[in-house]
Amino acid sequence: MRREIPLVIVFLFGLFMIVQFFIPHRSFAFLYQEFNNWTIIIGIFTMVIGVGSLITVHYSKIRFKKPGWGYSIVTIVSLCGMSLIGLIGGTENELFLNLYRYGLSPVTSTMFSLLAYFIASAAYRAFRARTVVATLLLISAVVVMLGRVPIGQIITAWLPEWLQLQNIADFLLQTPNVAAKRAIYIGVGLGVAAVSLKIILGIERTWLGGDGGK
Amino acid sequence: MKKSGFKFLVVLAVSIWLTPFASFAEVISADSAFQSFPPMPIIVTVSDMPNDPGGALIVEWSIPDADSLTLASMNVYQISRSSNPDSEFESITSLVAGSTRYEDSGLEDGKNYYYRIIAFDNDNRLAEGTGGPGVPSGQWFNTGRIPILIMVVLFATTAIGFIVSAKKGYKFYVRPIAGIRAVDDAIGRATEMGRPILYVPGLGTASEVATIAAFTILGRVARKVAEYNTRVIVPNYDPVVMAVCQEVVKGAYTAAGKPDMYDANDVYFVTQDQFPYTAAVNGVMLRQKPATNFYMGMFYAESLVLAETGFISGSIQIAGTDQLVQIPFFVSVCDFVLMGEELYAASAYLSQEPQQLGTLKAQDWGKVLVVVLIIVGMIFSTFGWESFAAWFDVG
Amino acid sequence: MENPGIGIVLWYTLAAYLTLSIFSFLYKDNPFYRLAEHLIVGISAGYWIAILYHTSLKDLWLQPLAANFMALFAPGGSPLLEIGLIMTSIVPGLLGIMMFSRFFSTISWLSRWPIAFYLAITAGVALPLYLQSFTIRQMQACMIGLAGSPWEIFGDVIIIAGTICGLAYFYFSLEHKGVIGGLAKFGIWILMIGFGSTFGYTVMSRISLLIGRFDFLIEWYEIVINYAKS
Amino acid sequence: MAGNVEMGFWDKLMAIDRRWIYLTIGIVVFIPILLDMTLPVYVTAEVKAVYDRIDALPQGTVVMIPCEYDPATMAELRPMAHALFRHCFAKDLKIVSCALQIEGVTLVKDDLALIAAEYGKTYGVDYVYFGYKPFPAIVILNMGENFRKPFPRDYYGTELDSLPMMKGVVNYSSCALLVNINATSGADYWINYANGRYKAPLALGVTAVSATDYYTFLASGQIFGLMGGLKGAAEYEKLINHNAAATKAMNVQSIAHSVIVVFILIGNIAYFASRKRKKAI
Repeated sequence: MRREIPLVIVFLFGLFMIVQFFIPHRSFAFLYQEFNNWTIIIGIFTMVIGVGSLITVHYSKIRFKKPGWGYSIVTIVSLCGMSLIGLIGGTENELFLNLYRYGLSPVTSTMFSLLAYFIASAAYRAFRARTVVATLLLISAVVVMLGRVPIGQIITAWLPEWLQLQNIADFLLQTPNVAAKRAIYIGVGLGVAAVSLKIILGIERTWLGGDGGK
Repeated sequence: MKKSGFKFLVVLAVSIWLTPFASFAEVISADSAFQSFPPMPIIVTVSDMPNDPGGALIVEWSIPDADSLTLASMNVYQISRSSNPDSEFESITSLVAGSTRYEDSGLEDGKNYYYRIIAFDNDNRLAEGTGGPGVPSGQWFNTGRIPILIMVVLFATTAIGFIVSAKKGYKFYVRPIAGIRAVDDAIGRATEMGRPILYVPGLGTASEVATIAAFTILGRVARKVAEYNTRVIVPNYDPVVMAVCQEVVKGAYTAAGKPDMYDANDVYFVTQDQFPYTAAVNGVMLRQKPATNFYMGMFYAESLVLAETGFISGSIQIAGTDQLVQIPFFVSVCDFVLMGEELYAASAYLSQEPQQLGTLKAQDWGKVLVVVLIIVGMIFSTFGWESFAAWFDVG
Repeated sequence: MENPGIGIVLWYTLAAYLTLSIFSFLYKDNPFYRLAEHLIVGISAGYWIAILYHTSLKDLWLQPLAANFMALFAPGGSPLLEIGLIMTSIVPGLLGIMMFSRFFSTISWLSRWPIAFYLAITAGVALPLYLQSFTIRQMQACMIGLAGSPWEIFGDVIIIAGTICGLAYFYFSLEHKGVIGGLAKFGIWILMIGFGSTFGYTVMSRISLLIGRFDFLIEWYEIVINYAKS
Repeated sequence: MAGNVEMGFWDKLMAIDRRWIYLTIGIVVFIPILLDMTLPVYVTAEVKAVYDRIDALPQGTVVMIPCEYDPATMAELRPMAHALFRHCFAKDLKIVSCALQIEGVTLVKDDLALIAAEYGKTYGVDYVYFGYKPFPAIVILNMGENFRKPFPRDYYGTELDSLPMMKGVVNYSSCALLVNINATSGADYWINYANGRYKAPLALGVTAVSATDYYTFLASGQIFGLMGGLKGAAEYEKLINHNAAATKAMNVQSIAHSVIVVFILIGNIAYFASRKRKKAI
């Protein structure tokens, strides 16, 4: 019972979702929409478990005075504070919006902007012409990097047009890049189909716990 | 012509004054009384929208008498609709020059609808026509998706065929993939160093197949971790993913006969927000110093932030994603990368169950079919038979 | 610039403080980064709780549930349809509540039902959809007729050959030797050129993000200076 | 002995502390922001197409510039929006705009008001801002019928019909062209619905990362112009002769990209030099 019912659910609903893909009729479209909403609703209920887990992790740090437990207080206080402000005051209240604008938003964009540094250090370390493959990676990255900014056009302006960096960069982006993308996408489509099929048929059951349901 | 222009302005001014909220289309129809010649006929055909849930019609029209110059001067098509050709038509929209088709939606299935099209130049009604009735209905099969149906059936039957023959004991050869073989070594290394393993299941929700693939790889990793008496830390972005990961890790420990080793606080939820989540995972890397970091599933811009931080903290890193834009960053920074399809193949590889390997065989046959079709399609297209390629243009 | 109020100055200063705290991580892990990290995890989780409650839970569940209940007790209408509609609100709620069984070890297996449902929807939707939009569509895009200038034909040939060789690289049932090995080798070359160009292309937008942050810090500096002056 | 010292140098260079790289990047991005300098910008055909099309419009024509960018993406797309607004206002065109991404609603409002003030333009007479409505696909479809369907009132709560500029402005067909500035994949909706279904002439301004995806639409004629990221914006600034944020940022980009390339070169020189040494030994 504990394993069979979930496997039956997976099979029946999985099959239904495949079938509905080929049936445009209103009734199927309605069920499709409903089932999608159900997954969202399940997700929201599960959010309670998620937040419970976050609080438990930090609470146990505080309780057992693990290193850095003081920071855990900050997390729990800011979590409770922010959610109460939002739940009681609504999402349009000024304090909630300001905490978003001046708290969450700058951290998000700053974390994002760290990429400018990381991309440089990763390029320095990884782009070494050790093998043919690494050299190709390196050369195409450098060409596109320079070809997309004015400096690339300036330093190759004396060359015939098709040899100018911006045109080589465009060629790389529109030809080998497209081929690479297509090869990966075609494979991904097949891979996703295989995993989905395994889930629906109950061959893949790691998610049931206990080492594949055995 | 100048006079009629003046008249038009007067009427325009009066009508604007009379109906302050008059729409553009109404202003023009007020003027249509001043045309000097009978409008040309418009042939209007109304048909049910194919392959739809219902409630939609396609209206198409042509003006056979108009020469290209007249056609070019028609800059507004006013479209109106009625359920009875003899009663009042209700104006629904106006379209720009060159339009020959309109898709009307939000209609009632099984009812009759008639459409009237009137073409204007700036101030004259040049052509008009009425067509119908059209009866909207929903279809029970989407004929446009026949190629996909064939593909799904072909794929499923091949896969099931291979699975069945695997059950009967047939052995498949699969070539080794570096990234997958590295998984076991990486876990061994963590044990030697006495440091934990970090497993990041990505930013996908459980409604992404890449995340499901991440679950199965986690199952394998957790099982090994339990055998080696190490620890696996799984910070989560999505609560449902967390619930499944807990189930997977708990199950793996139980299967290894060490259910007591499982600590629910090691598989936890952080927040459903890209960069705050990244900040927290960075914190784990810097402070817990995991020996090995796994990044499996969906990754976006945070891929490089995670991988660089992992590099700084000196971990071995194994990544797997089908996100094309992020693969280059993982390739540059991580020790091993499962690119695209390899992520999906990994679970089959790691389990080494013949049934699982059977689906890999089906994937390979799928690739052979695709390559054959590409070559055939290319040859046909080169010799002008484009309809073969067009047949696969499925919506 | 007009005179900013003290409120704005303080909010901006908080934002600037958090920005610098995150940047400090570049040097090494430190208490400033750690504080910002813990603060922001809490704020962000709290933010999403409120947003999810007000948008999704209310719109998708509470309001339809209430509306369907009202319809059931209102006169008229087909009771069968109304019961059906109310089930569409009750069933997902039940599935959601089943997730809570995880808190009790004896019935925690119940939580596998909603998980099974969730994965079924994912797998069922993805199977035909991915075959369509990833496999078939990309395959169809390769079925191009070779025409035009020699240069265009060259480009098309590279795309088609690159795609086929890329697929050879992902072929699992044969060792990379002989013909397939050669194809796979060319395939990995194409993949690497593609990855390199994506990498190079992405650099641009990452640098502009950093410019954005520096611009913000300059703006903050000006606001503070203006406030101090007034 | 000398050889040993040299080898040590190259090896050290290869394993240079990443923080020196961070510092360099920080400096080369920060300093040019403060300085005033100009590198030449080459204008591409796809950006010129947008400019030419707008430049040819007679005074008083209505154009629609819907904007979808948020605080995270504004660094890239805001300069583009500013350049377009400037061009339109300088040509005395009238602008209709909306924002279909919620985080960007106030941002776009402020940007529009800022540039309008520069040219002494009046709200309701020279430009109108609808604001935000959720579900972009549906909003775009409905605007094809009538702007009043999704937006009976503008951002400020005024009825559209009581704004003098909106007289006779019904839907896309009342606008000479549309330029959508979009940081999301929502640009697809504009292509499929505004252009596909309602035949509105459409150009796009997108982030540099997604620009490659939209070249196919340019080739197929679904869009008449395309501006990608800061580079597109810098080209537009050059066309309207008004160098602003994008031109400046492009200079920063040029320098930063060159520095990264120099890093890669140094890394490779060090790699080969140290390898040669090792072989010799």
